[in-house]
Amino acid sequence: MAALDVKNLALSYDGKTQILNDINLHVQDGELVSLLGPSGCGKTTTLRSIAGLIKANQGQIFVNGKDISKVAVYKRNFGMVFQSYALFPHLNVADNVAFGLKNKHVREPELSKKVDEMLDMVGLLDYKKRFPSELSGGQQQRVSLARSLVTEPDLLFLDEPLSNLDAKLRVEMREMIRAIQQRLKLTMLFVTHDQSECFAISDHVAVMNRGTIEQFDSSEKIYHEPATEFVARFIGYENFFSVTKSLDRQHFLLKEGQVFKAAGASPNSSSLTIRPENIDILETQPDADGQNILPGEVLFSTYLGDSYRYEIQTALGTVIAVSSSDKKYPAGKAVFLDFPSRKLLGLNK
Amino acid sequence: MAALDVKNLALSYDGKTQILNDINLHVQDGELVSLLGPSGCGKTTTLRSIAGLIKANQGQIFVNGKDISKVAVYKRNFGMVFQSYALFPHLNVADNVAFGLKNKHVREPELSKKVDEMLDMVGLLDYKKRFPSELSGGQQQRVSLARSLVTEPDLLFLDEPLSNLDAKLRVEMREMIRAIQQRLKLTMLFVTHDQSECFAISDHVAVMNRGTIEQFDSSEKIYHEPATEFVARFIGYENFFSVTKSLDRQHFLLKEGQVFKAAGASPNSSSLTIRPENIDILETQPDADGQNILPGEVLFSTYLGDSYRYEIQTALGTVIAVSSSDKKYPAGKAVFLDFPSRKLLGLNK
Amino acid sequence: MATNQHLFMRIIGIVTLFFLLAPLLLIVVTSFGSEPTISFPIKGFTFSWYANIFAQDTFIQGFITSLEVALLASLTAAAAALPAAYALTRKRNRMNRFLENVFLAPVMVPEVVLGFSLYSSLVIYAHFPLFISLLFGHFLICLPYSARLIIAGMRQFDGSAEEAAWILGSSRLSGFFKILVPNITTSILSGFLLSFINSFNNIPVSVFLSGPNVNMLPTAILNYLQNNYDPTVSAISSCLMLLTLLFMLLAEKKLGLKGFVS
Amino acid sequence: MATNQHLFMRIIGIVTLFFLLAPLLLIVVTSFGSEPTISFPIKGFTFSWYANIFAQDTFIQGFITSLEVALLASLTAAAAALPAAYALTRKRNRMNRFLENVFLAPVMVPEVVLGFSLYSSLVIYAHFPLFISLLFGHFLICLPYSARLIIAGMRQFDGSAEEAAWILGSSRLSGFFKILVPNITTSILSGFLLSFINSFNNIPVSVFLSGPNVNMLPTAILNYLQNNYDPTVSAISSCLMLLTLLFMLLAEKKLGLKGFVS
Repeated sequence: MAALDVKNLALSYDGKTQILNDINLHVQDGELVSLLGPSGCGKTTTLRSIAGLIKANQGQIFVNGKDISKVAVYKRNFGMVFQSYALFPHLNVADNVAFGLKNKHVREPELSKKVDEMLDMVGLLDYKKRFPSELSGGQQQRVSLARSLVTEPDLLFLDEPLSNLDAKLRVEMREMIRAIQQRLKLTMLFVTHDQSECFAISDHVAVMNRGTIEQFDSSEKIYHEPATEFVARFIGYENFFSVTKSLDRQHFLLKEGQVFKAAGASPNSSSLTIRPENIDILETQPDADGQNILPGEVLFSTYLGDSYRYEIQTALGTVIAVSSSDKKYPAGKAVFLDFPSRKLLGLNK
Repeated sequence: MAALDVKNLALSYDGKTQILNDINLHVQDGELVSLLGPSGCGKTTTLRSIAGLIKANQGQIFVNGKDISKVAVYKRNFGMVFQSYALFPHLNVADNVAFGLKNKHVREPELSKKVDEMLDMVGLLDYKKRFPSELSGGQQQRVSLARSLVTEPDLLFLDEPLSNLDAKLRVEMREMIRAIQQRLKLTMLFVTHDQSECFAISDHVAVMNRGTIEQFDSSEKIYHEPATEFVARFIGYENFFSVTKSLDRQHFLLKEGQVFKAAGASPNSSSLTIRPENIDILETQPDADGQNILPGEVLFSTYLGDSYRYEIQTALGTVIAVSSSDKKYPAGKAVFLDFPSRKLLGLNK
Repeated sequence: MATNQHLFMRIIGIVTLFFLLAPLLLIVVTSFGSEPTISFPIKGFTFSWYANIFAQDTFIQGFITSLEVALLASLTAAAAALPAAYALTRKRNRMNRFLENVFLAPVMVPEVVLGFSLYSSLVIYAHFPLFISLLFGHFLICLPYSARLIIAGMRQFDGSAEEAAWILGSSRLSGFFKILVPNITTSILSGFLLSFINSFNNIPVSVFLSGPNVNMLPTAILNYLQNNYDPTVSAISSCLMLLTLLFMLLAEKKLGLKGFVS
Repeated sequence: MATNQHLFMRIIGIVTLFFLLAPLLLIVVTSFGSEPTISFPIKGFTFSWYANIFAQDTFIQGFITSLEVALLASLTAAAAALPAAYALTRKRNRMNRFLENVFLAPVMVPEVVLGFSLYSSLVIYAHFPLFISLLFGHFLICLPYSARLIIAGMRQFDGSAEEAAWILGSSRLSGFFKILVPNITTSILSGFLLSFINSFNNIPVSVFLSGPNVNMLPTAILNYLQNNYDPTVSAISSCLMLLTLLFMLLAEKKLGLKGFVS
């Protein structure tokens, strides 16, 4: 496999609206990098530009340091798994997998050997003679994976490969993809709009918004230290408090007049955020100095199975808090919210 | 609104395959009951039979104690929200909402007043003159809700109303539906295949499988005390251990020879189950009596954002455990699993 | 290959367009020629051939008959296809598939055979009036077009909107007229227009079922040509083209030509 | 209403079927009648009218010409439509929409006008050989059918399968023939069959572009009928029906009649 570098990729169909804007990516050999973002953010377009299916207006693509921007798509030696599976309906499973090998002039008996090995790996050796229409969605996607891996491509692209599968299968398939990727040390670029899928599978994540990369970091870093409000919102932060100014390294004056202590936030943060499950709900005001404590009233509760989700009216607006306590607070109940200062993050605009 | 009773509902198209089998349901006045199950389990067919869109072969349907099984669908005074929205494309929003009222010969100015009130409630008063094709999916579904509520039906049916919406909107809409249901004390029957949606919204849940109701209980009870393995699997339990026999009220001999203590399980349980997040992962063998402790080896881990999910090889096969500890155990690591006896549930076949 | 592809397609397009349009243009030009037989290039310019159309009783009468027959046949075909298509699209069983094939079948019988058989049976054998026989033949021509488009329209329309109407208190009949019909008007009108054009321009059926005072315009033109080759035919052809063009523009404007050409 | 609906549809179905089938059956029956003119019920039984078909040079020669023209026109139309449809379906811009209309346009020109204009321009004005003119007219008749079905087939086929082929090392040309074409053979064949049947049975264009030794079967039948009303025409009509029926059964069996009738 190989390393991928994308430099200053830009795309516009009409010369006015910028579809992609200065995309830079570095994928190490043997790494899985995800492009994460809402629909229309340009993640699939980025993938297709790198694969050579779309011609970008600007930028270079390097594979192992070699500029391949001008190389035709069918000479790039890539693999791709499509959301729609994109199997060849008129060929059976074995012929689908053999297609790329035949293009590389691999002959029998090597051809059959490689096809069988690959089908064995995805657990479909018994389905060799079946046609795509006779397979379930999950099986089709595994054939698609086998077909794109058997040619030993430099890079494997996966374009929302799991979004047509049901929830259980999606988890199984993503673990299978991750396991194969780690075992064979493949370099993969994975496009998804699903944050949990993305975190479960990726070494690094590029969060995209409106044709640009908002943050490019390790999964853990994105999850615990989102850089912007867009990234934070997209990965599940729900409470945002505007900062008027920072008082010192740890204290922030909010728009509504409150002062919050946020242990790790940078002084030039423009807002603070916290995950609903990191807010503690208390029934009585704690004895402590009252810092980061806010009184509120329960508006509405939702049972989530292992926890309750509350909308709580406070001086800072409606705050969303999730409590895994077995006790349920009824609507109208007066509570106190504790925002642990280590869990409050600072964000840039 | 009204109470609904369904007695011995059965349906078969060809006299051989039973689509619905002895369905019994009781929905109290002002209650929201969900039918939960995988696709093809018969939940939508049950709903459509009760609504009168499908003729069941057998069984009675009572509304407030009155048998309406023989009443034509258009005289039943029900409301229904469809997965596909099913708005009338040639009518604007106001005319869509007014449609049922006109069938009831409601005249101006009462007609406009009621339509406006209802559109105001779903927040679409400004969209009165728009046509369905000019609205987003979420807006269309709100119009559909308004249209079915404005006639003050005895019962409101919702057939997977949220499954065509994206994740964020789905949460918003379900909270809106729940809020309106509680405020107006509506009786609703809600069909879904999504367990989190179901728990968030329902008073009682009927879990369906192959045309029968497997369990009909409160949300909390279904979540914490699933009756059968099917129900447990469907709502997220992942580890199942076959019981050979019960040794006493609390101890069970497993197929593999281990003895597990399960505090709350019934002596005739045929298997034990536990949620992945209730298993504790320990690095060293605890000093205690070793009961409910199992050594194992980490096979594979997945990052879930707030936690790690592990597949662990043990004498009981592969066990799935989720740990929210910040520490990540690498593949190959030897660990000890603690199965808290209060969290082990007993199941019937 | 992309650009070769494009070039190739353009060449085919231009050749087709040329061989399709050039003859049509020629007809238009010759209709203004002053020579007594059709010739090109024209020597003088005159409108007299257009005037001559009105002097030929057979053209005027043919036009009126064509209008009457095409209109009546299209209307009855649409009226028959609407409830039939509804019943067909609600349930998909063997009986309905068979009936669907019946409604779409006439288009598959060679038209010369259809015309000849209707002439032999209805006119010669059963002594039906010629006009009624002609009308029935055109009904058979129109039925597949109306049925096809209305069936397609109904299949495309989300059936749950009708169910929603029933639950909101509409009977089946009222749901049909208040919800289904208003949402497939485009299909109904497209089917009607397509029927009308095909009926109006038909020759193989009309030629068998024509006689004194019952003669449609295209067959009248054919008859006229057997004895004359003067620009009157060019003139009436130009008029027919103009009418068709107006008709198509109207259809495109009102219906977006949905399912009309294709 | 459901049952009324069903009843109404059945009545329409039965009436249509009766008025469509009865005349056709009558033709078949009369083709075996021994009387010298077509009459029903038949008095005696004979195969001699079928034998008479072969005695008429015009029918044999018409049949051969029809086969040749229909085959060549359908083939060239399919060959032209395939690359054109590919280029058209890859990109949706104004130029392509215009060209698509060109390919589908001939079906909208009144066929009598099309026949007359081709006759006047190609035969009379440009002195093209009659057979070439006839062939070109039939190419124009066939093109919309092939284009329509191939375009529909290509639209329906998931384009990402072709992209997958490129990524797996196929050039565009190779992807076209290895992936796209094998998956739309049904559309191509349906378009070919529909073209063939329509070309074979066409009258309005053939009647203008016929002459000594260049005469298609339907026009030969029409000519024969102007002088004779004997059961030979019934016999040849029966043969035509049988051929069409066989053709349709073959199409239904091989292609599932996909997009064929409808």
